[in-house]
Amino acid sequence: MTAQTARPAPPATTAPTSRERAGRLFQRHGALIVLCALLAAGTFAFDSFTTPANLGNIATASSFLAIIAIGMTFVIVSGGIDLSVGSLFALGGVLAAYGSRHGTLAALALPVAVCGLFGLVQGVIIARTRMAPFIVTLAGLLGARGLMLSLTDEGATTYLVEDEAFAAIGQGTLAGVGHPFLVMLVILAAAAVLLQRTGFGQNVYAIGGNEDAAALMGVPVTRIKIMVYLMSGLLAGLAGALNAARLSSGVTILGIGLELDVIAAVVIGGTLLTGGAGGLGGTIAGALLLGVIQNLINQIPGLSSSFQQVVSGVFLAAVVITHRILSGVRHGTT
Amino acid sequence: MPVTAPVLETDGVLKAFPGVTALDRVSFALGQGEVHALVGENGAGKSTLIKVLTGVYRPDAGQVRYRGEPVAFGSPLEAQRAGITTIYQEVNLVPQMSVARNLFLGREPRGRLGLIDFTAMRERASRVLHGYGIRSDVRRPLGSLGLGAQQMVALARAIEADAQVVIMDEPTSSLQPREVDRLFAAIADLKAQGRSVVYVSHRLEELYRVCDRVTVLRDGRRVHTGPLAELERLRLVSLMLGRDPDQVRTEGLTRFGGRRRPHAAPVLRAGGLRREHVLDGVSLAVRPGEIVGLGGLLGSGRSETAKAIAGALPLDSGRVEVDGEPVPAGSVDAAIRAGISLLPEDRKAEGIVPGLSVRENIVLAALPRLARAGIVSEADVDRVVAAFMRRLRIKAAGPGQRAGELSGGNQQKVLLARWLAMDPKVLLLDEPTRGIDVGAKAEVQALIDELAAGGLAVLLISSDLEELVEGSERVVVLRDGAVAGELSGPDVTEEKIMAAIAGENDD
Amino acid sequence: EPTAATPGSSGSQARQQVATPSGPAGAGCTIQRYGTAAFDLKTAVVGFSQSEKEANPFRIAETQSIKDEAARLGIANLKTTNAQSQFSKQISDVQQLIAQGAQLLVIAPLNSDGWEPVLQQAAARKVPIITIDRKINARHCSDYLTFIGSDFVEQGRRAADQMIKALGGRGKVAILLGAPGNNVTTERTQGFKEQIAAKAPDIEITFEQTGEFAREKGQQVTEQLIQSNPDIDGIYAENDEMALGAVTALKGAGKKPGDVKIVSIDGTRGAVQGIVDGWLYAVVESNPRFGALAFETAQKFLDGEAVPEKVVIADREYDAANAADSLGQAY
Amino acid sequence: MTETVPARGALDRARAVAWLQEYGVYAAVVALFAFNAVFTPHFLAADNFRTQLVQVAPIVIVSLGMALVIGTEGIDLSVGSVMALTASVVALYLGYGALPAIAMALLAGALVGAAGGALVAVVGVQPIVATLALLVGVRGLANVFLPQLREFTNPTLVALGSEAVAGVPIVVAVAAALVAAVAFLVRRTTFGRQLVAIGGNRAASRLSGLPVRRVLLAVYVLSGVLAAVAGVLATSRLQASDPTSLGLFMELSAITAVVVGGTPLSGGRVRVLGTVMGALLMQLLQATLIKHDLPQSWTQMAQAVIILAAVYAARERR
Ligand SMILES: Nc1ncnc2c1ncn2[C@@H]1O[C@H](COP(=O)(O)OP(=O)(O)OP(=O)(O)O)[C@@H](O)[C@H]1O
Ligand SMILES: Nc1ncnc2c1ncn2[C@@H]1O[C@H](COP(=O)(O)OP(=O)(O)OP(=O)(O)O)[C@@H](O)[C@H]1O
Ligand SMILES: [Mg+2]
Ligand SMILES: [Mg+2]
Repeated sequence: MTAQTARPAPPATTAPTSRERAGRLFQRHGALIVLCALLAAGTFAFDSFTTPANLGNIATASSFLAIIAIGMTFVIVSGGIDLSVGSLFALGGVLAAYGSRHGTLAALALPVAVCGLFGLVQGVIIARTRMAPFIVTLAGLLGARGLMLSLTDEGATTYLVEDEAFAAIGQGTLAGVGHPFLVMLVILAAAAVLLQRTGFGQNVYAIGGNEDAAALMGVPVTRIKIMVYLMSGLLAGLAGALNAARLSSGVTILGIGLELDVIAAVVIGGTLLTGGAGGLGGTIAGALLLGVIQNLINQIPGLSSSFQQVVSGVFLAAVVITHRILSGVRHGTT
Repeated sequence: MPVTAPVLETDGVLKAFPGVTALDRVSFALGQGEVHALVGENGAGKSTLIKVLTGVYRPDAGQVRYRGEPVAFGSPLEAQRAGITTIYQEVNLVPQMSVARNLFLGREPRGRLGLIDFTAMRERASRVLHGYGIRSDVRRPLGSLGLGAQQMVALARAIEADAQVVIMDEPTSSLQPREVDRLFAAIADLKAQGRSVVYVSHRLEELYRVCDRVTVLRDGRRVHTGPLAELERLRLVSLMLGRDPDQVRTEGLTRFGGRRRPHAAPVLRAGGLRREHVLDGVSLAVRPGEIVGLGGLLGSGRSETAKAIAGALPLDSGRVEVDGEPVPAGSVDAAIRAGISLLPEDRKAEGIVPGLSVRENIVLAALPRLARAGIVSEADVDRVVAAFMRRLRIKAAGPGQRAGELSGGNQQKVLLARWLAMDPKVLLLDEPTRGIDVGAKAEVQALIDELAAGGLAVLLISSDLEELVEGSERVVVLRDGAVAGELSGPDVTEEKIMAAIAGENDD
Repeated sequence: EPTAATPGSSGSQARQQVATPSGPAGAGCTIQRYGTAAFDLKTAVVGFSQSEKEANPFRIAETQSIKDEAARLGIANLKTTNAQSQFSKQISDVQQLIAQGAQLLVIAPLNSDGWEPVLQQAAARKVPIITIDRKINARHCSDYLTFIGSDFVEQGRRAADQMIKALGGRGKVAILLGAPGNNVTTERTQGFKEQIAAKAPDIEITFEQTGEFAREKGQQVTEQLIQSNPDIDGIYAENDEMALGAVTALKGAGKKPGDVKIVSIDGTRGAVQGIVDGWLYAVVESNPRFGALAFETAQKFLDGEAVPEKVVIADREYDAANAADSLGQAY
Repeated sequence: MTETVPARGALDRARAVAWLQEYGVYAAVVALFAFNAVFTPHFLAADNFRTQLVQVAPIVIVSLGMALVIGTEGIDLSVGSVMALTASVVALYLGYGALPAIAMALLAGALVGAAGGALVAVVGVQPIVATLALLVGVRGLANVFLPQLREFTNPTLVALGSEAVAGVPIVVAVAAALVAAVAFLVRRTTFGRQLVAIGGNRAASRLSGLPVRRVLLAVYVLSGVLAAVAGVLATSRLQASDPTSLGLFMELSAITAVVVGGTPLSGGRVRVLGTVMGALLMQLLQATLIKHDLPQSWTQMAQAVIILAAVYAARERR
């Protein structure tokens, strides 16, 4: 009998083909690869592209999207989705500016608390009632924006950041790198550990992979889900606050449609909307990628505003198609 | 054997679902250190009882007691914390996650700063799994393992979490004989350590091998509890079926009729089926009216072979012919039109459409035939559905019940109906009786026999050697995706098949 | 400055306490005070940041006039960007223009607040900023050079005057608001209400709903309006598109021209035509042709002349009297 | 199966739940209607009903397509942009007369649908991403074709948007006809049944020989065409082609209507009438808040609440 007991697992799965390896590679680092390619292309095509100033701008500007995308990655890996982040981003900004009258702490605490609470409530509804995240957070999108408008009498009032220290968080730079980007890196580091090296992270993957199985395996599904949406709301609020600090005012017209950009970033980053797979590295690359694309499109002279949209649309399609074709082997088309 | 104070017991537990009372005031007691068999036909309520015991469902009435204390587990998690682990009927792990992560989910080994120590996790995982005969790389996604391998992982997971009570709902339904032996060894250990096991299975001989006592459920009611040894096999069956023993005796256990040796030209010819790493030039032929068995180990590629023939698995090379006509490769539709039907192995993922009614599930494939100009004729549908629900004795609240709510066995029957409605020339059955009770099993086997007698060519994949032997005129044995031998007539015996699988007869 | 009183800058007054310690608001700004090194417009890199897609008459005319004027003056190196109505993008756009070495920035801001990052970078390089059609709440002559545009509050007042005239000082009026959270909306509303309250207390504003500056929304809201308030006498639309939407709605409800008096702001050709046809009572112009004035001002500045904090452009008014013959000038 | 007495309680609860799942939306519509009848002046008037129906018609039509897509466990974010595209296409081809223009518009819708369908069915891109790309790109395209709003006076087109036959506005009539058609498609045709099965279990449908790709492709094309129809009607009502703002955020309204109407996003089920009711509910809500002159912020928060309530009532129990 030992003859078969010792039988190694069929090669199919142990020795991946070169195509599979390419797929796996692209799945993990596709966004990064494209990003590098574009940076190279940009450097080659436009001399005003790879200047420290320009790259610095891109980095700082992308940080906010990236921070939100980190939260979104947790949500999507858990098999959900969060459409409310755009509105929470705006709400967070307004609250931060408002709070800044009462000092730095208030400026940070208020938005994080309120948006966190918002995420929490959404999480509770999703986890307890098993309603579709898409629809719950769609309601959240409307609700949060409504709340933001009513706080600013229909968007007419723009609170300004009164607190220098707080403004500095958003505006200062360290070794030429904007604070927001640094904050983003810190959050990224923490989030990466949380997702990859803790039981919480494992549970998030498990739920996204097969919720019922996870439940039967003893994963505290409800609690994990709630926490995931809590995080997402919290980070969206924080990003809003940072942005308010940067703009030193609580602009009310921000974040419309932002959720779609964030989702795009996560997906370009190689995280599957079906849940259970993906990671943060790709997400960040995806966020930066969007920033770079926008910047490159601007570099192209005489491109009409409408055409710019067409180009970004085509580009998004191109990325996901390449993605799909290269990594298709892994989550079989058959 | 004397039963010590019950570890886990239910008292008059009642659980109703829309249209059916799954558990009707069932009282059940599991003794300390005993292996307790839970048997019954499909839909008898076994899985439901288990789900009540482990906090998946709350009973509508009645009480669950653990170590004498009334308990109401809110979730499997609570049950596990209390020391009750479960292997559910369908493999319930996370396919995308690695084998190791699945094995340790919830109790990952920690390293510095309480962070997960993956190296340690991998080592322990491969060590543990070796014990269960899984040699494959533990970093691979679980989903890339065959069903059987996955089931072994689930077993390992449940047993390793040193629990007081281990509940197994049809653990062997996708296991190979060798793996079954390992499982029983593990159960013996548990028992030796004074832990208790609830064991659900439709394979009677297994029950007699490991179980001390048995509880029989029928239509949600408890009809018998007692020591198993004293209960003769036919009596047990008659209890499950609610028929009297003599009737059962006359009818026998497996329902395969005598051997036929049809000589007509093969209706199905598959030649040189090849797919990198999975199939390595499998060839076989089936004559009309012939049942050809397909034997082999887990991952030997039997399902792959079947899928390839049915056009559901793209091939690197190879051809399939029906009545001498080549079937365009890689197209399920073409295969079906050529008269090939495949009853897939994984009922849950590839068979049933849980949200749709039994009715819709049965006619799913046949819809185009039941429609004129793309418009479905409800009358015809009703006719077909009624006919098959009667013929296969499908137990459901009605044609309108959601297929997802049916018990495993009845779901299998629904799928069989779906394919018979296509009146195919070639029927590929991948584990058709997996997870089906004796009654239904006999029915299904009889049905297969009848179909073959009716001139249908049948390819039968089964891990149940008894079934293979009794059912098939010829058996083709696969090893590592290639034909390792073919047995026919008198050579079709369990021993010879095992030998072929083991590769002891090739030099 | 009048706009300082807007709700929009309830904060910005507070801001002036912290931000602008001294310096008379209206005082002109010279290149010396601004600290910019003189350069030649023709050879300079000039950046223009448009806020919305060039997909409505106003934006099209605005961008066009900038481009035309630049071409006329032989400014070779004009870089233009479009923020597609996303404020964050506009910030990035302008920062990118600065990074590309823009020496003069002409900005059509999407929003008046939140320009800090741009202002800092521009100030660091002493790049003069001219904002057109909407102002930036910031320090004159250190943050930005000047604001060229209309006074939206004033536009609101003038619309109110027209409405008062149209209704003879009494009646029920509905407001079709612009997009929420937009300074233009805020200020045009405020001016209108102030004026009505002051001049014609008998005019009652019974209804205000947003039409988001879009024709379809204007139509839909008006359809609801004339259902629930059949007795409405006048409609004040905060831009022409909504007004024309309202007209379609009124037509659909079988009203005759003039049954409901409509006053709107912008002065697009369609609206002026509406006056000619008798559907609109009057239109207050908001002139998008900033090109000439913008570069003229820039040149003055480079020539060392003092440039005022704001150059309010004279907006005309169209009504039954002049509509027909001024149809040509409308954009 | 045995049905013993103690089971009754459970069963009754189950029935109540089932009823709520089935008719919750209808109840909500009735309730809101009643509220308005009492508290909203001039509500019970033929003109008012006409207004509401005319305004809801395009949303209903788009939602029909959305419902089909969602039935296959997909989603179509491109519908709003498709409406914009049709607006500009109509304007471009109006020179050849109304009918050719409309034909071209529908064709354009079909093409965008086909693009989305191909991405999803053939390439295997996830629906939300595939159609997201279209959402961005197609609106841009619409503006490239027609940079700015253009008015038209073509009598046929204007009539389409403003005339009525036998007191029923053409727009509403068209919507009603399409509802009937789609309902029939889902209930009675092979296509409809297969669509739902694919949404319910893709793998099983494949192994049962269903033409998965073809069905998916067809569904997205249908969604595109329906969006195009809505675009044409909205345009004809506006008497102007406005590619910039026509159909903005329509995808969200449509999805809301579908889901509020009781169609689960998880696919495997399509509720046509429910979808209509969902659209009607959101329309009535909007109207109520506008008629009572409540600010935008209220509207949005109220919508949020209604959506949650409706979906909660209709959610799948387990
Ligand atoms: N979630 C559910 N909803 C409705 N009915 C259900 C549900 N689960 C089980 N049932 C019904 O309850 C009865 C008992 O089902 P159960 O799965 O316990 O049977 P079983 O003994 O495990 O059958 P098998 O041997 O096939 O697994 C069956 O009639 C089944 O249709
Ligand atoms: N023990 C295992 N270790 C690793 N991979 C396995 C194992 N079992 C199955 N597989 C994977 O599954 C594929 C075929 O398994 P499959 O289940 O089809 O074989 P089978 O002969 O049908 O066995 P069964 O039907 O009893 O599961 C193999 O190619 C391999 O990729
Ligand atoms: Mg069971
Ligand atoms: Mg198999």
